[in-house]
Amino acid sequence: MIPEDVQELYTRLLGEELSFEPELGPLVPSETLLELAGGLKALGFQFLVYCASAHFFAEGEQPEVCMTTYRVRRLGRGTVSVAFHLRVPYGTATPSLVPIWAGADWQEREQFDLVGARFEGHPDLRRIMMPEDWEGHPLRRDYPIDTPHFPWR
Amino acid sequence: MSFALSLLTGVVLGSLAMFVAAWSIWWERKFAARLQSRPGPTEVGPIGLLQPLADGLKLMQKEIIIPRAADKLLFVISPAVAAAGTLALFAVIPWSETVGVAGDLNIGLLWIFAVGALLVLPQWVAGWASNNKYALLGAMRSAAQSVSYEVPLLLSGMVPILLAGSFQMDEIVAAQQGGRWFAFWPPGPGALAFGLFYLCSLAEANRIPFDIPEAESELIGGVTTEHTGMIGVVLQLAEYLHTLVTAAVCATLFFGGWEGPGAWFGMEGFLAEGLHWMVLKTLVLFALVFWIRWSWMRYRSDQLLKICWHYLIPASLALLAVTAIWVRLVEGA
Amino acid sequence: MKTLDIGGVSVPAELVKSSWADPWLDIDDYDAESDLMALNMGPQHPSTHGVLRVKLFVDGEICVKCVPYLGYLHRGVEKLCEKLTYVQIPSVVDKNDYVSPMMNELAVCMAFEKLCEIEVPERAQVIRTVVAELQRLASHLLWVGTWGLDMGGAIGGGGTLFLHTFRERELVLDLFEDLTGGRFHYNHHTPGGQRHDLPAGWEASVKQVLTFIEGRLPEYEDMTDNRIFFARTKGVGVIDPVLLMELGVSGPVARASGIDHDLRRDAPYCVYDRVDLRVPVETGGDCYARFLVRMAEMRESIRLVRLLIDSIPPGPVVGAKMVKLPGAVKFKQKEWGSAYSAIESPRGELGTFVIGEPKKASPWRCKIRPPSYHLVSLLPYICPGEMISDIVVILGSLDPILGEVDR
Amino acid sequence: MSRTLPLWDALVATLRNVGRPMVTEPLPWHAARERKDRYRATFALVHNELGEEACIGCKMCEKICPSQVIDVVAGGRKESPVTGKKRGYCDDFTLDLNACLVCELCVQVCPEDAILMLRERTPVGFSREDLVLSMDRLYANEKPEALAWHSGSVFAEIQDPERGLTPPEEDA
Repeated sequence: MIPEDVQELYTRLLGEELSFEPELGPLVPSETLLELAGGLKALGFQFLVYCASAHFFAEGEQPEVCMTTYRVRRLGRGTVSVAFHLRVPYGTATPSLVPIWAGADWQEREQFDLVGARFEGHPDLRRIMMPEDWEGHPLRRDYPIDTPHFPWR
Repeated sequence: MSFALSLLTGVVLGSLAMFVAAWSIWWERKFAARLQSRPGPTEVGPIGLLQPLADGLKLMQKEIIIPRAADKLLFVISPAVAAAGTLALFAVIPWSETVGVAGDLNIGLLWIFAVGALLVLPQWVAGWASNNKYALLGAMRSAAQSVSYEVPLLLSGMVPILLAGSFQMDEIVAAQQGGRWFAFWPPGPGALAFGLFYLCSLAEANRIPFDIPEAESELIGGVTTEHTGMIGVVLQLAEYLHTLVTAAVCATLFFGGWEGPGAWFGMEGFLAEGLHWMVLKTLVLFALVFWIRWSWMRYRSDQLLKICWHYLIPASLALLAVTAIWVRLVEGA
Repeated sequence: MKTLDIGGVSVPAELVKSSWADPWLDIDDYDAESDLMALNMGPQHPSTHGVLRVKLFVDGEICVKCVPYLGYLHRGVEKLCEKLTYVQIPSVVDKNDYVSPMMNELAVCMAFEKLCEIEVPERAQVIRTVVAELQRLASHLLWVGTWGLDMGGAIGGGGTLFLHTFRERELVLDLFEDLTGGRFHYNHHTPGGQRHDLPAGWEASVKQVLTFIEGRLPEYEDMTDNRIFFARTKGVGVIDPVLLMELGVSGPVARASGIDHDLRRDAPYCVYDRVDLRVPVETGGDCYARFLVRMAEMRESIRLVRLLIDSIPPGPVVGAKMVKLPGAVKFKQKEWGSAYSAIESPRGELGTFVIGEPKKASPWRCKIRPPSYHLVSLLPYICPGEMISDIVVILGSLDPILGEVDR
Repeated sequence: MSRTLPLWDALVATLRNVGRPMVTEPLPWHAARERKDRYRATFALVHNELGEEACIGCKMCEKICPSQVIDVVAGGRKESPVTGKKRGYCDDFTLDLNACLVCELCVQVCPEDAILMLRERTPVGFSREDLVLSMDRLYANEKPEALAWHSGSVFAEIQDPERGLTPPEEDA
């Protein structure tokens, strides 16, 4: 159940009628991401709920991918929350949403630190949870958790 | 009183003061515990009475850690100076007509103001010598606070001087004989002066709500941050003694010193006067400090200074003028 | 009062500033001319509520720039979730927000139930609501006390308030101990229901405790609502509602800035749709407004528990699908699936975003969206321009739990 | 909001607590806190109603333990001297309390109700090894009077409060 104005925005930007649960959201190509985000904010989606990334292994000919999900919300009594995500080859930068939601700053830093998602145009992309000299991104699925790992102390 | 006798009294009273300060910690802990529905110290001795001894023993075993970059001499010496200065304040307190070191010093109250004002120095030096940012901030706050609150403290302390017509502590008490305690008589100026004096004393002794120099939730102990072991204890004990001595000064200046309420009704002997009345009054005023301490939050440093310069100094000036007029017109001095 | 409509919410117009402090202010702290001092507050500091390090650039006592550093309590919970099964995860996430563990379990369990399509029986739903509200009460009680510590010192009036609130919080913990056997890490919720049914006579003791605590709430107001408290909190740390929304801050902090939003009312879960929830909203936006909102929420929680405690329906507390073996709860779909579910924890929206791998018993990715993370991200925007003493008060009024921030 | 904001309210509020009963108790060597029925602290391995060791070495607890503190060495299937039927045995059982979450999951998965939790407090030790419960120590812990309200194999039925409160030995 998504509101009409959001549906309209998605149709205009992504070119097709979308029918999805707001739970999952559509897959957005990275070039329209900023436009879609700006459009959503103009529609009243001021509240950035979270940004989450997940690392997926290669399937067949496809490269390893990193899926980044943003969820935004319109507050108040008629609370509506929609999500959209984008999937890029692992290690490729996606546009950062910091210019649109200030809260994307720490959210994207966390995803960069833990999953290894890269965000282009982020003003301060550095580690936030792990030490600055940490090697690797712990939430990658191939990150070993049962072997000593530099600089484990 | 001969010199030897007053020296002896001084030594006895000085060591007694240290003991009283140690046990006043026990008394405060018990009191605070009851305010907080706790039993307080119970383990060492009956109702925890030997707790200060146990604490002292433990603290003596503790290592005194001196930061490498600290100014070692000043770091170590400042607690001693603070303690010595505070003990010097005890010299002029008249505990009773006969007990006291220099109660007959003719500039008794001036001595208290002067030495009390000096006590900001060891505090500031302790903070500065620690070479710690928190200690430095605490030292700066301490200096600002003490210098500001010195003014209304002096001005409100002038009220009993005007009323008694003397700086001598003995004579101030003597002027209150017969139930003319300055806190109650003349009605008005005396009570207000007591309020002001007490408030400023709290600030001088760094007690809540004015304990910003050592605000442990902001500055982790302020000036005392780096002082460990016995030297830290001495620094804090000096503060305790300062509170105790201000309570004693308040009792002397405003509550008739060693005179008991029996004298109001023409009684004589035990109920009318004696050392015990002075000690009792001091302890009650001291407990009031705890009570306030364990009930109120603390002010911010700028608010603290604002209270002083905006309200307390004008108020104490006005009070002084009113008292002077009272003394001139009513008492015809 | 003038209000502005921002994103469908009316917020007080006077709070909406055109700009907020620049978190990326360029400061050279080695510049001797600048007269700035870099002051490290934490990671071992009495009022950072855990192990947060806040680097402050101060000019005298005024903060110019504030940089929080996280990660001192990072335990890799999200990585653990990838390796553990849906049944095991609730016992691990207990430790995230160690002030309200019930909420953590509830949040992940609800997401797993949504993902794996598990039914939760009626009785379990009501019990979940009751324990959630009791937990909110306990959490806010702790907050009042620790905030008192920030303002009044550990040896001072704050200490007294702290011990008073802990005395009352203890009663709620006793209730939970009666129910689950644990005083802090309960492991009470499980995908599909509750592990423990109510012990005999629990409802009666809950009502007794509520009456007791309700009688003590005015005492905290006596302790706090005075001139000193007012001077320390009124007008201190005013937060712009637009900033709050962009940073994703919800909960009492947002409601104190006039954002009328509460997931319990706006996106009801458990049985909140059955009760008439009154959401306290203040328009001050300062620390004092946050205090008022939390005090009102405590009273509201007491009212909600009173409403629900007598009407707990009979029946099982765990669904028919509840099984207890390690791999028992499985994501059965052949496709990849994901679910997000959020609850209103005492600090704001506590959500779980979970990606399920087909036919596996553990999630592919489990992202926990802690409210405290967003609260800490506020600091660089609101701290500049405040005094050190005020930063301590502001940090306390936000009530971040560092176990949850770092996860 | 117009308030008078009196400061003495706080003084009265603190003084009011002087007359109230104290909430903290004396130190533990004077009086131990009474444990609730469900209070769970330490573990015990128990014998079944026939007097045999109840653990069959199925490794269920080892698998479910979220922090992997349980280590079971299965002893294989042997003929039971009591019943004459074949059943599994456990050769060694180690539980490391150092990392234990006290989540009670091992108790809940056990098909034989062999591992249970006690209301007694976790023993205090001076080294890390003191907190590792070996099989002998676990069997020595078997005290029916100190058993916590357990949620063992009869998990579904135990949701009924009256039934759950009876100790497992009398439950059969």
